[in-house]
Amino acid sequence: MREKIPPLETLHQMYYYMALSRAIDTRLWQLGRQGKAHFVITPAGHEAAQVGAAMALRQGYDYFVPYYRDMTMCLAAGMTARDMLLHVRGAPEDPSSGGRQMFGHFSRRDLNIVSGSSSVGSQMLHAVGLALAFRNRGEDRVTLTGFGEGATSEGDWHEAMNFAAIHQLRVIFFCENNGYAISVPAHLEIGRVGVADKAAAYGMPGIRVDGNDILAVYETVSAAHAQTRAGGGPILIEAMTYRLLPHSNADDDSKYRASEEVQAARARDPITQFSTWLKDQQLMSDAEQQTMDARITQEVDAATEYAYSRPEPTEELLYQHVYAPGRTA
Amino acid sequence: MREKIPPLETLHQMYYYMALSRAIDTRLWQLGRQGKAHFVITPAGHEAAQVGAAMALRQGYDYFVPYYRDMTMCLAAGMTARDMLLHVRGAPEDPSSGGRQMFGHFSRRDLNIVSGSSSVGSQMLHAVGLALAFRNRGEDRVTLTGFGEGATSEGDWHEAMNFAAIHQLRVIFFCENNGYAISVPAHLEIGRVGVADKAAAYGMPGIRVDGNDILAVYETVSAAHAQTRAGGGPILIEAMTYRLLPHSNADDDSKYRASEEVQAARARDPITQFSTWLKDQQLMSDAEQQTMDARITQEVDAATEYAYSRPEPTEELLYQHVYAPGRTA
Amino acid sequence: MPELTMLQAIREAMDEEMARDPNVFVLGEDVGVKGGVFLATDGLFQKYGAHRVIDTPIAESGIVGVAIGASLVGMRPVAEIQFADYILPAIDQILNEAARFRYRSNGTWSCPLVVRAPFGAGVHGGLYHSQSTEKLFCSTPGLWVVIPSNPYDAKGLLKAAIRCDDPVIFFEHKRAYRSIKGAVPTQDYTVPLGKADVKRRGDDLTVITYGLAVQEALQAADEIARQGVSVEIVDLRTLHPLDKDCVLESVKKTGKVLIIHEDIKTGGIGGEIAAIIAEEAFDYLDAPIRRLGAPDVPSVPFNDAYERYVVPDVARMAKAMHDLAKY
Amino acid sequence: MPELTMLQAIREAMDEEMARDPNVFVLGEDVGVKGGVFLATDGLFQKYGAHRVIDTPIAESGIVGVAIGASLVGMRPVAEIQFADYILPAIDQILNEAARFRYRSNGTWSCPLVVRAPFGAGVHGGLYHSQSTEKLFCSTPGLWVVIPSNPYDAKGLLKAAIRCDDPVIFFEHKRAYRSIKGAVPTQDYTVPLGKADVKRRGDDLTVITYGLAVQEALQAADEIARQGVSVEIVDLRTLHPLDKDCVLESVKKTGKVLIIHEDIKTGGIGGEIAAIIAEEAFDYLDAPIRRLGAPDVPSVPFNDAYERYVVPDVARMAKAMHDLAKY
Ligand SMILES: Cc1ncc(C[n+]2csc(CCOP(=O)(O)OP(=O)(O)O)c2C)c(N)n1
Ligand SMILES: Cc1ncc(C[n+]2csc(CCOP(=O)(O)OP(=O)(O)O)c2C)c(N)n1
Ligand SMILES: [Mg+2]
Ligand SMILES: [Mg+2]
Repeated sequence: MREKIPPLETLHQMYYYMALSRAIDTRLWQLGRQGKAHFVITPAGHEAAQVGAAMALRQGYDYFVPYYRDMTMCLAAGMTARDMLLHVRGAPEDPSSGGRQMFGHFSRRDLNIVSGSSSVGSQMLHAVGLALAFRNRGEDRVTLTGFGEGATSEGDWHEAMNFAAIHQLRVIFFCENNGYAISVPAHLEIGRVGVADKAAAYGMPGIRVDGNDILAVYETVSAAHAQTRAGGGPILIEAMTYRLLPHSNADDDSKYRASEEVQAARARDPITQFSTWLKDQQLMSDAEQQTMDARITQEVDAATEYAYSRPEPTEELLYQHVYAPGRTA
Repeated sequence: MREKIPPLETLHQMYYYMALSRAIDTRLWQLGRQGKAHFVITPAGHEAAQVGAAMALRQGYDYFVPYYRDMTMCLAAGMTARDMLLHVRGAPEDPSSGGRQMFGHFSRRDLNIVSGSSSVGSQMLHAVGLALAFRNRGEDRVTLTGFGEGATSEGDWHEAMNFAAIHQLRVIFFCENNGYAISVPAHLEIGRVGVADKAAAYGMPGIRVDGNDILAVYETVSAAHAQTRAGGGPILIEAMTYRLLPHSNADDDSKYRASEEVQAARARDPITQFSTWLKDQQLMSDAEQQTMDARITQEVDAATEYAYSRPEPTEELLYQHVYAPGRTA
Repeated sequence: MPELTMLQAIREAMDEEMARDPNVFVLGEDVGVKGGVFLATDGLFQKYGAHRVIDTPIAESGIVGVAIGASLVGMRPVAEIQFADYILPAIDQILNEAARFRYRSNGTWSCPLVVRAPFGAGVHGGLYHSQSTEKLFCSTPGLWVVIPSNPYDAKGLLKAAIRCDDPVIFFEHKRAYRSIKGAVPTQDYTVPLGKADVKRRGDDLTVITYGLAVQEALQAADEIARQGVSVEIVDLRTLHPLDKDCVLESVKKTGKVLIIHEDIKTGGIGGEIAAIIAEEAFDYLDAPIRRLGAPDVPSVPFNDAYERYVVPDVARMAKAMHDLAKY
Repeated sequence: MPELTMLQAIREAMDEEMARDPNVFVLGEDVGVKGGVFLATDGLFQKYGAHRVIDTPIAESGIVGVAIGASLVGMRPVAEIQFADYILPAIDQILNEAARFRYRSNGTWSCPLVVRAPFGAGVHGGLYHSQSTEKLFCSTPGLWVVIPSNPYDAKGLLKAAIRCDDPVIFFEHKRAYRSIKGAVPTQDYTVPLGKADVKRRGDDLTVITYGLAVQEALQAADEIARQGVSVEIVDLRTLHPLDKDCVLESVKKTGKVLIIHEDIKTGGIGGEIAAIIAEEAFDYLDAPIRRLGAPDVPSVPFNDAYERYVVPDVARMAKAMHDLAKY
């Protein structure tokens, strides 16, 4: 991998977020099979891309506008296992939505993580609007928005890219290209070109990076962050990745992906790759890994227990937050 | 200009359509000032681009999906002065819309000219759908859709380009870049790149051509036609042009365009350029030009007289064609 | 007659129409190899190939816009929008383009196309997989809006929609796909667009509804019958243009009206129906026109309890019928 | 108090709010150097510069989506959609995003933004520059829909909209821009959202309306007064959420209701209003609830005669009032 290696603490954090995400995800699928979670959508396979991207930003200052697959990104941006379990449970305490949204609609205002809808492609314009606000206020905050390659087919993506480019705003468009929009393969959604190539249409830099290589992503996004922060305009990054599991717990991916393809991708699992490398380079000991893994297990167990012992929402809560308190202007 | 020059008859037709268009346009603005035409929108300055494009297609076989500024294109595709005057008058006989649409919404099914709305950008997807129908039917018809550079900002443009590219359909995307979307200059609508450059995002050829040079446009569109017809996929052409008059009779362009800029463009009027060249090359005599001009005057006068002596629509007509005859399926 | 689910009936309708008419083709997200996220198009790709069952990019406006273009020259596209919640990006193409093409061209061009979309709550879909968006399409002349309540109607109406010379928006309740079964003939038949259907005869009050709510209202009516209340149930089937005659005839007979829909009460199509009755059958009314719909919150929140609070169920329907009968 | 046109009042509202609050900014097509196609933002670019008066690409979804993003951190965008007909490409961002942001995030994020758009017919705009699209926004909780009928209300309501913490869709009748004048105070004031206003007191019947139609209904009421009919006119001002109390109070007093809007009758918001009355004031009604709207054709065709056939005018209003009074 890279020559310029981040400090040990950063490397361990990277491992921690990826492994935490995988442990939560595994728990979610279990809960799904047990009939305790209605909806599960997975970041499995995208962890390196998401952590590499999130850690390149300034937490608590820069803004995240994620999509439904960005659980790992949100963990690296400060959300917790408990947040995720409350969310999948649909508990009133769920910080993302108060139990109102299906899993995958992460939000915490105190962490600058913006709420999304399920509508593919709708969030990218919000990132551009945030960047416009920061430009007007003279703040150098950077806004990163995550999306799949499938989202680039929506008109809103085009309008977002165009607007950001015209005003040279501080936006990082972070595409996680896993080759499929549910079942539809890339050549039927984005044609013969890559997503990074589409940046040229807006006079924007477009960079392709191996999304399985966390350090490559971290370096690429760090450089992009420095550039856009300095006023260099928006940047499109295409992290090449793969979804290791079905689209969601409602999907049967065997209908549209050969099992050899999935197996081959599993053999390149970004978390195993990274932990193997860390150990090969003697940057993480078995004991250190075990400590982190144990902490993760404990966190996920505690979070599950907590979330699944919360009360149901009362009917009164249903009517909250339709309009601002007081209602009239 | 070019070495390969089209036959004399074609050259004279080119002149005729351009001059006819200008004469009609001049009449429309007169009628507008007299309060006899509520709405006028002008192709003045775009004539070379539009005639060059239209004449490269196979009339009665290929399809046109024009936009509101494409009067000249529609004339070259077979519409008449009478059609245009009936349209501006809003007469029930208006073949485009039966007096239902403002001027600029040209349509004649017998000439394969498809009806449009006023919504910028909405028609390009229809062109793609037509091309899909022809592909499915095994017909090699080519569909050309006209639009301004401003229309490329709409999400629908992106979706149309993407869909056409994925299925390698027989579509010519014909952009008339006149540098403004009403008052908004190109750098605020499409950024620092040209429209032709945007084709790369779809793996599509993008060609820029001088839209004031009718023979250059004719050659470019002819080549594109041959290529896409042969199965080479869709092509984007950007004809660089200029709108010589205000956007419409409701617009005051002095607010956003320096008069020097407009004067300079008038000095490059594509019609004068072409007729001067024809004469320089001894391809059109003064007498030939006068004959055509006289015929045009006569046609426009007759058309005006006809259109303005037609009856108003009855209330009964209002209710026609909301649904198919018989209404139920 | 074989018993089919709604889903099977809908799939058969498409299959048979594709076999009958080479102009019919299907397009949408995941409709190909996967057969649609609800499997409504399952097997069609394998049978009719990639030119007639087209997996599209995620671009709803594009899907409908392309369908419009193809329909102009006589193709009969059946576009699937994956969820009714995601039809909004396509609404400009539907309302401004498809619905007005015939009118704006003075009858020269027309758009014989169908847009299918699953709608409705009750499957834990949260705010963005539970919406009832049909009201947005019921105020634009030129458009048909159809919602079937059982497999027989679903198949016959979808076939009629595909053969219709104007654009049809066809909403399918996603909770009905597998839960509702019924007998469906094997011979070709259609159910006419624009005709409501009295699904139950009764004298004391008229319930006007559509979609899955018809099935639930029928159950509620049976319960109430035991208390001696006789309920007539009108299944609108076509929401736009409305079959006024059928509605008014029933109301004039019973004198009491309850309109039920799963969509939120305020702004749902119950308003238009009530208004027509209050204008054209006023003298026949013996009671206020009641509406039962979801409360005024933005769609259906995810948590089970929220879903229960929001979606009108058989018990609430029975209570509303009971209360109105007593008025 | 100076006499202003609607257009001037609207411009002043924006100007004063921009001066008062640095978070307020304007964006839209041609709003900058040109000052908008109707000149509603004339002079603002020169006064506040390119960062606060932003000429956008032709991308309505983009305009609203960007406004949403900016509003999330407390900016107060005022987006102009050039014609209400062209708001449709932005409807997903308005209904699915702006209106639900507060709810879906459990009160964490909100969208204090305004979308302004000129609507209505009578200026020979044909099918695509004449539409009344307000109904599409009146069925989504979380959203405000406001339509002023005179310069005083226009300025006060627009200021209130800009200060409102939730998204407001603000429609302005394009034929009223220059034709309607009225006194407007120079001191700062607001007109509260959510409150209807009785523009004329009367006893025989209630007319419920909004926008330019209020002015025409007032004229019609004056004519009818000479025949001894006393008409009360309720100007809704906010169409969503509705001021039910004001509507019901008036209806309970007069017992007869005529709802007027320029939008087509079927599917227009008159249906919802009639339904509320038929449900909640039924016992007070002395006559059918009448609605006067445009006929069921897709928008307003271009030709003058067509426009006359479609748009309800003072004479038709007076006749409808007269007929209802006689009932
Ligand atoms: C507007 C809209 N259309 C369709 C859907 C249904 N849908 C949900 S996820 C998805 C695929 C998205 O693919 P991509 O953007 O590549 O992201 P990935 O899931 O592969 O990470 C689709 C079609 C949706 N949620 N929103
Ligand atoms: C969807 C939509 N938005 C806005 C408008 C208003 N409008 C009409 S023409 C125009 C400018 C179009 O510019 P361009 O595409 O460059 O074509 P040009 O007029 O320059 O030929 C605008 C904004 C519209 N008609 N439709
Ligand atoms: Mg993907
Ligand atoms: Mg232009």
